[in-house]
Amino acid sequence: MAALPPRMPGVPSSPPVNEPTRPAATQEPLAPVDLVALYRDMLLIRRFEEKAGQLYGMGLIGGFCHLYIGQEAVVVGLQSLARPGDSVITSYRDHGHMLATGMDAAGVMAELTGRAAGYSRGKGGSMHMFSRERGFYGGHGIVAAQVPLGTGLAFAHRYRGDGGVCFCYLGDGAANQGQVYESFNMAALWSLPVVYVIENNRYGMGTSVERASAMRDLARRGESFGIPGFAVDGMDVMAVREGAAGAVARARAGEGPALLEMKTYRYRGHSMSDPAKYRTKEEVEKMRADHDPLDTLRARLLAEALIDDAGLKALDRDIKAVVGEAASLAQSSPEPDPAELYTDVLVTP
Amino acid sequence: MAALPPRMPGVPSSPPVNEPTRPAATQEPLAPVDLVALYRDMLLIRRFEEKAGQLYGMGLIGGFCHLYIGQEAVVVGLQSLARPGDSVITSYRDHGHMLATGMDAAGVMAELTGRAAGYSRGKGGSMHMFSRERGFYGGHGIVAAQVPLGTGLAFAHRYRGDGGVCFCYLGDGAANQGQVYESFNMAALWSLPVVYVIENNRYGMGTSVERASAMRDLARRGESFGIPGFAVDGMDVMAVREGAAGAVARARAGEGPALLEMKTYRYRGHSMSDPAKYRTKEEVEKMRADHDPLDTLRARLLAEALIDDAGLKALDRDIKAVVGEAASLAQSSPEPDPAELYTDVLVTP
Amino acid sequence: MTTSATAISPGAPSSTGRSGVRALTVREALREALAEEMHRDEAVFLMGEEVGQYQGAYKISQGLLDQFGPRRVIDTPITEMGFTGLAVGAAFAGLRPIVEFMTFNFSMQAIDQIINSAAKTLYMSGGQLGCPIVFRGPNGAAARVAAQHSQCFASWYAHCPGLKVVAPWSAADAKGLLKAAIRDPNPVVFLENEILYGQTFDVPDEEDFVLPLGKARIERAGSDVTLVAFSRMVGVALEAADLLAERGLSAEVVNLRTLRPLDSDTVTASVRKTSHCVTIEEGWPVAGMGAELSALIMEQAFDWLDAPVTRVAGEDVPMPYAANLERLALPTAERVVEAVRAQRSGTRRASP
Amino acid sequence: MTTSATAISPGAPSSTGRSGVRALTVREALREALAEEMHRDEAVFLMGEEVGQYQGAYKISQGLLDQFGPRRVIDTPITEMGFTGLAVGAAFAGLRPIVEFMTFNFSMQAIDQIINSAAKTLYMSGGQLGCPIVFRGPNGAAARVAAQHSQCFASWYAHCPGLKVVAPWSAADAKGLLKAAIRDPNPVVFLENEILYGQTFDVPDEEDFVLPLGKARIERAGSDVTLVAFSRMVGVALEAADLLAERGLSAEVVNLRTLRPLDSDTVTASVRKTSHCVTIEEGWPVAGMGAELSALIMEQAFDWLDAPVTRVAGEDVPMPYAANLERLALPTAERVVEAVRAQRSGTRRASP
Ligand SMILES: Cc1ncc(C[n+]2csc(CCOP(=O)(O)OP(=O)(O)O)c2C)c(N)n1
Ligand SMILES: Cc1ncc(C[n+]2csc(CCOP(=O)(O)OP(=O)(O)O)c2C)c(N)n1
Ligand SMILES: [Mg+2]
Ligand SMILES: [Mg+2]
Repeated sequence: MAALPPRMPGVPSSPPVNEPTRPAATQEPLAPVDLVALYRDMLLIRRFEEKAGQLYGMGLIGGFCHLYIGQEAVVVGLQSLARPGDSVITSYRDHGHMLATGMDAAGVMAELTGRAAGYSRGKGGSMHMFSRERGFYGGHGIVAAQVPLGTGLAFAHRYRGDGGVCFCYLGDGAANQGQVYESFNMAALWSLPVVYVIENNRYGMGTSVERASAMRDLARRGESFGIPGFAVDGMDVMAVREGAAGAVARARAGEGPALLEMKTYRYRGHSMSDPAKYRTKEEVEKMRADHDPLDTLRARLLAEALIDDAGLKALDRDIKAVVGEAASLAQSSPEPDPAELYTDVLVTP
Repeated sequence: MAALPPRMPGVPSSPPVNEPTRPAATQEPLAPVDLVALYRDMLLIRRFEEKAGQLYGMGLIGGFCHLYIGQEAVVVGLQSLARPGDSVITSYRDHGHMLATGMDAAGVMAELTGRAAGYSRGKGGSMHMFSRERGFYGGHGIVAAQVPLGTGLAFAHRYRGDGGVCFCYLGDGAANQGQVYESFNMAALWSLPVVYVIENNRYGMGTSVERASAMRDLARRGESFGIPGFAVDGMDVMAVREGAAGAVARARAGEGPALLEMKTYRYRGHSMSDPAKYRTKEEVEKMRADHDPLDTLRARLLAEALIDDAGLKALDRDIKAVVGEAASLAQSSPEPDPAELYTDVLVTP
Repeated sequence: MTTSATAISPGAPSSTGRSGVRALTVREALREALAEEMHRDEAVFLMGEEVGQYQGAYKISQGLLDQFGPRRVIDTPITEMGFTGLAVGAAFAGLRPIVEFMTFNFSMQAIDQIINSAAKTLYMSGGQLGCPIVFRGPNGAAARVAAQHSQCFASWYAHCPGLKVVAPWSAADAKGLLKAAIRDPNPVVFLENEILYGQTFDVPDEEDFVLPLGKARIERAGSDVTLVAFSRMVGVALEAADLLAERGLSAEVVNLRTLRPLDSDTVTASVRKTSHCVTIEEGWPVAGMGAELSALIMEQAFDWLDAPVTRVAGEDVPMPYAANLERLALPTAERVVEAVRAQRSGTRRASP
Repeated sequence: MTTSATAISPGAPSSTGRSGVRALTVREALREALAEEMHRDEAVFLMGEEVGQYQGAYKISQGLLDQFGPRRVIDTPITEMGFTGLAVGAAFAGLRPIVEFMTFNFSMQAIDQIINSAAKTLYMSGGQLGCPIVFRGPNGAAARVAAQHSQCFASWYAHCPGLKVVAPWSAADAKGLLKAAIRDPNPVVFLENEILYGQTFDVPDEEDFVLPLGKARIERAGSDVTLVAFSRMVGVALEAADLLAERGLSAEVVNLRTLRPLDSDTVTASVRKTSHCVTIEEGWPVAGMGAELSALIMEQAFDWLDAPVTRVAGEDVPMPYAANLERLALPTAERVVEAVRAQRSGTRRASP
């Protein structure tokens, strides 16, 4: 690991525990990255989610819909470290992850509206999308179920010796589920190539970490199982990259799992129906004002002259077009054929 | 805690972690204990189990039967710290725990043979006995299920404010079950009066701790949840008492749960059908020869002149009589009435 | 929808002290039941995810934290197996926990504690260790929540001895049965329905309105066909009865209320009268409650049947998300009417 | 007991390359199936508690660690939910895991991963993400292991779309069906029986003996009554058939082999022929497989029935430990005979 992971301002954090032996790979500095591309990816997620919120408000999306707004730096930073052949798995708060793995915005949006053009042909909805091609294994509605599943994806990488790493995302609330620790133990015991990423957005639905977790330093949740953990500022995409690089390299080098606690925040309610009374408006406003991941990176891009106002405007326009097209496909695509009700229950060879 | 827990000779152990704040209660030295009574309790378990083994061999006991031989110091030491009103819960390897809480040997043995005089009137068998009177809540056949249940017993102590503590026993194999960590988190979060006792007898069935657990220092398994842990020589009843006293006092004082790793050993196979090929005869012999909990305490009793040879003989005779009577009730008691098949499915008021 | 829960009620339990009715939503009825029982018995407490400060994911427990405090209204971490086991342990110790599953889908994480610990221990202890506990929460399909959030667990739980299983339909059911469940000395699985939460019904305005477990209720008397349903499907059955009435057929609607023990007497008596039966359930058909009812009727009323019992059930597929497919996956009054019609036309006799 | 699995077999699958039979125990048959499929396909691996170094709690996997090494025969910690989820994830990635539950009782800890992840994902992904996995192990009662170790999960799993559910009886079933299950692209729940493990049967001595999933087998042809059973109860049914033959009644015995999808054609055809049916299952009756069969026959063969279908099932109680009670809790050939007798005597017609 190039440097100790930076701490998120204002959020108490513990020192990293069980400092892993550094694999050779991580001694090298991080490969240079296209900062504008990172910004673009975050912007796409932000605008996509805003549009999804609108379509939900219009009644075009039904059921549960969990927006990722505020957390963009986490998945964009992490996935910037991924290679083709890696795998990704997460919870129901998954739109950002799908876009970050390169899945098509229109296919995702059409799934949100339950249409035939959706990734699951309308049968999965917001929480259940997959793309084998992009290494995206869902989208899971049962809190923490993706953790053993992701450990199994890592198991498959190892079984095949394909050099892949699994990026396994979970929430701070999910981190209290027992299957997480069963997975930690197996991953550590068998040195599986998996990076567990706790997206600590401070709340699991309406319950703050303080009210749900005896050990609030979620980075330490792997200690009892021999998994090194690192707390990282998840509101800053560069901090995410730097804080995660060692963990990813370690997993890739076959040295076993690592745990990353990404200190982040969700701006919106848990799902579309949550008035979020369990926190103050000020808390949200302060986070948006001082730690918005897009603002931070935009300022840096401008300061380092990596982009100018015109460039930003062009980017905005591009993204708007992508999202607009996604929304229109999501509305124009037909519902699935009624016969689809009975297909895909079993694979029929 | 009066002193750091002693280490088990020859077994590597970690320093205790998260040294708990010492409650006032534990500043006092341990109350003096009747060492002969401890010896008697261990002897009763030993002889009871030997007899159970014989009855099993004679076909009088069926199904699973898990003997506690070798581990006697753990439960006898621990339960010597219990008070009336405390509660106890454990796995299927439960005969020792029942005897240590004062349950009647004959009632236990008759349950092993599935007779009407058994604690569960023959319906539970070796793995499923209970005595509300003695605060013994089973006897559970599902590995680790007793850990949330015991946490619930502690919850009830706290809810009622009755000052009770739950002694919750589990195996080294059980320590890999997720529900253990869900329980740890809740117990720590709510400061429940529970002492978790991992009886690390080095194997879960045929799987050694090394092959099952990434973090072999099971005393550290509470770290990630804010639970202090202590490794204790579980082959020495006095070490058990001293090593556990602080944890019990802490729980009783309302300062929350603690975790004890009792380093112990089972002499027999996992159950009666296990040839125990996964370990060497020498390993077993060495443990019996050098660390037998009865031998150790007997030597001390003699050295300190707390008993003499005649006294030991008398004790042996007493215990033999108790166990003999238990065995004969277990054979003479009738099977349950056939009508019992349909009773106790529901409480019918 | 306002449906009188006190309309036609042969076979309905008599409850004392009748003094009119009040219109309540199912949500309000459940909340009143919780509050009244917590008030009555100090050993009763409520535990689950978001039941306290958040006032309940579906607002069943709204206000209870204020009223009873954090000792008795307990927000848990997201650890279904853990808090279920904890509550079962507390019940062994004599407390009377009410465990809310945010939805019953999540009870699968905890089902070992429900079956192996809560349901079996009384028996395994030879009657010593009872487990007075209620597991409750919304069961089955809500709207557009897809396959992992829409399963109906009625037949799984009804399969298992040592449990009682209750599935209320109306607000009166909800209130009277939940109060009975909380007082029952046994583990009770109490299957609510999210879509019913907001529906309004008349509830008897009594001091202490309790309904007996194990008794079905005839919601509508009829003579030509028996429609047997539970939970939300009772509404579908009543709707179907209206449509059948338009066609000159008189349907009797049985609301099972309790699934274990099943009130086979009420069902059988009705079928012996009508000689025709259609069962309606939202869950999957195979080894479902409809199968149980059909088998029961086969055993107890075979000679009275003029046509085989027909099962109308949820389609035998995971629940799809798309609005049109979801609609097709669930039973409707039209499908019930069609089943009744097919029975009468005797199409089944065609091909021996 | 040596029973020829190749005796009477109308409705039995034809398998090619027949060249005599070998006597195998069910245990050996399962082991051969595992070894052959692991040999055939590198993506197949076996995972579970004590499957490797200990050679299997019930010795099904004896020798496989030596043969295939620790990469493919994997001892797990005691973490059913974890390793089941892990295996499902590996199956999503295209491997072909075989998960051994030491007994199916412990699958309750993992059942969320089996249903919500393994069974539903293909559908939720619109056909993209299949899950080729086998969950296997002993199911139902063994001997004297009491309530927590004796549950039959047949009807729970059969209830759920997205799964196939298989329950072999003979060694031929065990071998041919397990090989088919491993090759199947879907999640298959494979319910074995501990008491059968040591029983010997003839198995066709073929290079690659595979049986089709979804097809029942008529183990014995008869004309007076159809006995439908699966797993160990097929043996009970055959025993009952012998007893019935002594009384001059000819029983046809249907071995279901697969519980989902159920071979309703074979069952119905038999009942249409005999006009009488008794179902036999070891599990609890309510919403069990017998209920499903009874309902199916009601729907598909009502007019051919001369008497209502009778269910013989395990008693509706948790399994007792005591030897005498355990014996009473399980179906016997005598109870089956009594059920057939009661059907014929028409006692049911007594009290309208
Ligand atoms: C097993 C299970 N229990 C409960 C739920 C309901 N639920 C959905 S999301 C959620 C909160 C999860 O919080 P967290 O893990 O912090 O993720 P976040 O929503 O903050 O991304 C809960 C309780 C569920 N889906 N699955
Ligand atoms: C959930 C579950 N999985 C598996 C088993 C089978 N089993 C019974 S005991 C045991 C080993 C447990 O080992 P440990 O916890 O170390 O306790 P010990 O037997 O050594 O006392 C296993 C795997 C079970 N009873 N329950
Ligand atoms: Mg969160
Ligand atoms: Mg052990």
